Amino acid sequence: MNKVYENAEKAIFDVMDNATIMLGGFGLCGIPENLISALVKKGNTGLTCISNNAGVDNFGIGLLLKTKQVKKMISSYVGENAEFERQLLNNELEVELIPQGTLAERCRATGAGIPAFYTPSGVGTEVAEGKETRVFNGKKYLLEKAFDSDFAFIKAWKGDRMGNLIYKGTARNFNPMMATAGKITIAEVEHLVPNGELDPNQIHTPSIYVNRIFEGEKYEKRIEKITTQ
Amino acid sequence: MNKVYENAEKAIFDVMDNATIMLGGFGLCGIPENLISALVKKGNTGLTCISNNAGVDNFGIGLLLKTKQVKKMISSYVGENAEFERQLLNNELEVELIPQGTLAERCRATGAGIPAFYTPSGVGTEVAEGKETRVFNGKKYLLEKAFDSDFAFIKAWKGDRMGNLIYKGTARNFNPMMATAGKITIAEVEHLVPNGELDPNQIHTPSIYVNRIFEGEKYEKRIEKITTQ
Amino acid sequence: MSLNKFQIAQRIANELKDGFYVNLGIGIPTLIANYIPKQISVVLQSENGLLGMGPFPSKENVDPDLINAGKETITTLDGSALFNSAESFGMIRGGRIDLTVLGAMEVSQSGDIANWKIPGKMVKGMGGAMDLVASAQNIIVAMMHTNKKGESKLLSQCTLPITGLKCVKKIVTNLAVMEISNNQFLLKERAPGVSIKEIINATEGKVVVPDHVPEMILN
Amino acid sequence: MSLNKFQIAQRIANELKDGFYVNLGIGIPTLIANYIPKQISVVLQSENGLLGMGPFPSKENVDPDLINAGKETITTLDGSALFNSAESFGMIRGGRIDLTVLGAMEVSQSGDIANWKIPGKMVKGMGGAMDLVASAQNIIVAMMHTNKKGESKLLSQCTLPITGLKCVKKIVTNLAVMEISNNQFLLKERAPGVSIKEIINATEGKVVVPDHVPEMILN
Repeated sequence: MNKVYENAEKAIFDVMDNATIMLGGFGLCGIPENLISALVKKGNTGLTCISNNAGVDNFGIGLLLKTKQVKKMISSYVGENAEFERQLLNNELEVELIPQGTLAERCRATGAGIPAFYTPSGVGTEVAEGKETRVFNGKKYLLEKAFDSDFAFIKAWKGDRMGNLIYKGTARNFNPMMATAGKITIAEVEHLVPNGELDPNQIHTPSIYVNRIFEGEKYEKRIEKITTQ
Repeated sequence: MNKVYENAEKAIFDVMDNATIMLGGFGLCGIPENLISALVKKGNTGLTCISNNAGVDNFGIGLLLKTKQVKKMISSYVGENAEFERQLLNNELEVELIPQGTLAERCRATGAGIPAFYTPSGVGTEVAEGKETRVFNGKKYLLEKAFDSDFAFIKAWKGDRMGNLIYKGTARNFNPMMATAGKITIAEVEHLVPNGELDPNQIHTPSIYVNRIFEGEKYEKRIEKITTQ
Repeated sequence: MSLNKFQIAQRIANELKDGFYVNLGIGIPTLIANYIPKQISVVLQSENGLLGMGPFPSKENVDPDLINAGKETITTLDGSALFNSAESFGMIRGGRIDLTVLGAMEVSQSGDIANWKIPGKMVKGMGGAMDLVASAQNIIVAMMHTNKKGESKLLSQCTLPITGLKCVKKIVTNLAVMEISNNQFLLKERAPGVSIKEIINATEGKVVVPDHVPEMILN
Repeated sequence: MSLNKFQIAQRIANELKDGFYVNLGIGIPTLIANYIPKQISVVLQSENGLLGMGPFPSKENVDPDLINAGKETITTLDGSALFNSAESFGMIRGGRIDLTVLGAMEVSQSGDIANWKIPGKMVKGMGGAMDLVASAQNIIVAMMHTNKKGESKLLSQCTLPITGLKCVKKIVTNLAVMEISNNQFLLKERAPGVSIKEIINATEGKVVVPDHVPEMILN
């Protein structure tokens, strides 16, 4: 069994135009930097990206927007990105906005074989338009459905050769659910370690979800808002 | 903020007759031994217990069956218990059997504010009787609902005074989901440690779910089937 | 004299109780962390995956892998826990957050809140706001009583697209503390030196004024 | 000569491929772990919360906190991962298990399986079986061809309450390897020395016999 790839480029060899890709991260925290760079280089177009945010102008998914590789963003919050705004206003980009908790739960449902679930989030709002509502115990809920995603691009702190992953800090965010939800899940890690080095009690993403893994060449880890005491 | 109780007896002071209680554990592994003993001593009757299994004749939930405190068991597998069988055949005990994955997911849904979800498990079987079925992407699914549970009795390996929990080995099983699902969640731990001793990255159950915590007096940890090489 | 945003935060801090798990939105709500009474202990949730949010780091301790929902660098505390986004919103929807404080563009007298979208302007998204307002048992809105044009933000009905229905329990503004009660704004407290008339004039929705309306106490 | 249960396990082990994640049910399926070809690596899932199930422990290493779904003490391996029951059945329902092997009381020619309940007898419960059969892409049943009374367990229709509909892909018994194909049992292999007639006689459901039915090869 070999899941280890030499680098991002090799790991994304079969990504096709018009693919749907989930990308982990919250803001610029915990994003798959090397996979994004490789995807820019590979140049696939017509992509649908499922990601909580859309990066900033010169980093993260912003890089894929600049090269106009993205057809549609499915996100909960897309501020902080002038190029994004320009494309959106010019109808060069589709955007679907989803409440953050619903986005997270839909990713989880996808990986957990749950085709649909009910949630209170968005009841009575624009988000509810066209969706089934249903009352349970006197409270209204919306029916939300799982995604269908060709790939998941994941960033973890440490990973072993089998694909077990451990995240650090709030860089965990959407990565674990998305890892379960890709038809092909590709993980980049800061430290690729031998099997047996990670404590089985502390694995955040079990290896079964990870199809490919590689150690990222470098991590810039740009910070959006450096705040200090 | 004080969540720390002296012992099991004090922690269950407000359990009432006819309460619904979730109990963690798989077989005898990871069961809340001290809470069960205290409940036997307290003597509440008419209990509904939600637990994957029903213990053995002289241990685990079996102790509550012997004292006839249990009105109903909601479980996935209830073998290995002669007294259980006797009560069941004499109609002294109600039993609701649920597929294990559905049981786990219903516990999770309860804690996660998801009132209902669709699952493929049990389609076309007795389990589907009286339940809504629905087709998503050409496959049939059943609608399953969250539970309503007054208490959750949880066993963890380590816990801090705020209520953060870490489990060990396969003693984790149903404990984390049930911890999220009790209106009042009471955790017993082998080692109660000061806040700050547990690595925030390695917490399995965040403190927000735990209302009360105590260090168990002793742990017998009986093994159902000792198998060695 | 109407309150500034720091004083609004200070007033809301009085609502905190020992042992509360609290989610503070971006803007005025974030400031509340500075006014938590010393004798109580509360746990701050950051919905990107942290319970037990600590203060900003020293320069040497800035960690790009540790940010809050406003994308600011932060720290953890003894007893903190980190988790993924599904778990985070699970605890939110599951009703485990004791108090949620949010900013708003409009609040209606039935407790509807609008705080995510202005038609005609670039829409950035609702982030976690719709999940928070749909689930929290106890929501306080922190905002200015009127907008930059001087128009009331406390309305009989929201004019902007709403974030959630009938969810706000209490509003603390620069002028007053109001509670939602029977489809009305129940005036509970006034800012020091602010008259009841001033508050009524600044409120488009229906205000109920009890016999006694004390001035706010800011500790 | 019909196979014993060890040989059935041995035959099914040939179905394993390098890199497979496998769930082995209680009974004959459990024995398969002893016959995994040396040149491949497979990962065993135990649905109570472990990927990478190792062998039974030595006496000194027995750990009550480490058991398999059959409640037997076990060990972990390098690369193992532990998780909770919701995660475990998430990966099962999510279709991440490459091969599931289960015992059965009955299998129908349409691939229905019955293995959890006998009316009139004490019902112990379905455990994880219904989740496994509802979700797995690749299910092999390991069982004896006939029950203790000599009655066929490969039927045109199940007589017992079913565990799952149209889910079994392949059946390996003491007499034969069968595949479910067009609502029929397609005979793929015979046990060494067992005649086609013997197999047909032991099968109540409809059997399709191709021109060539090789003997099983047990490595």
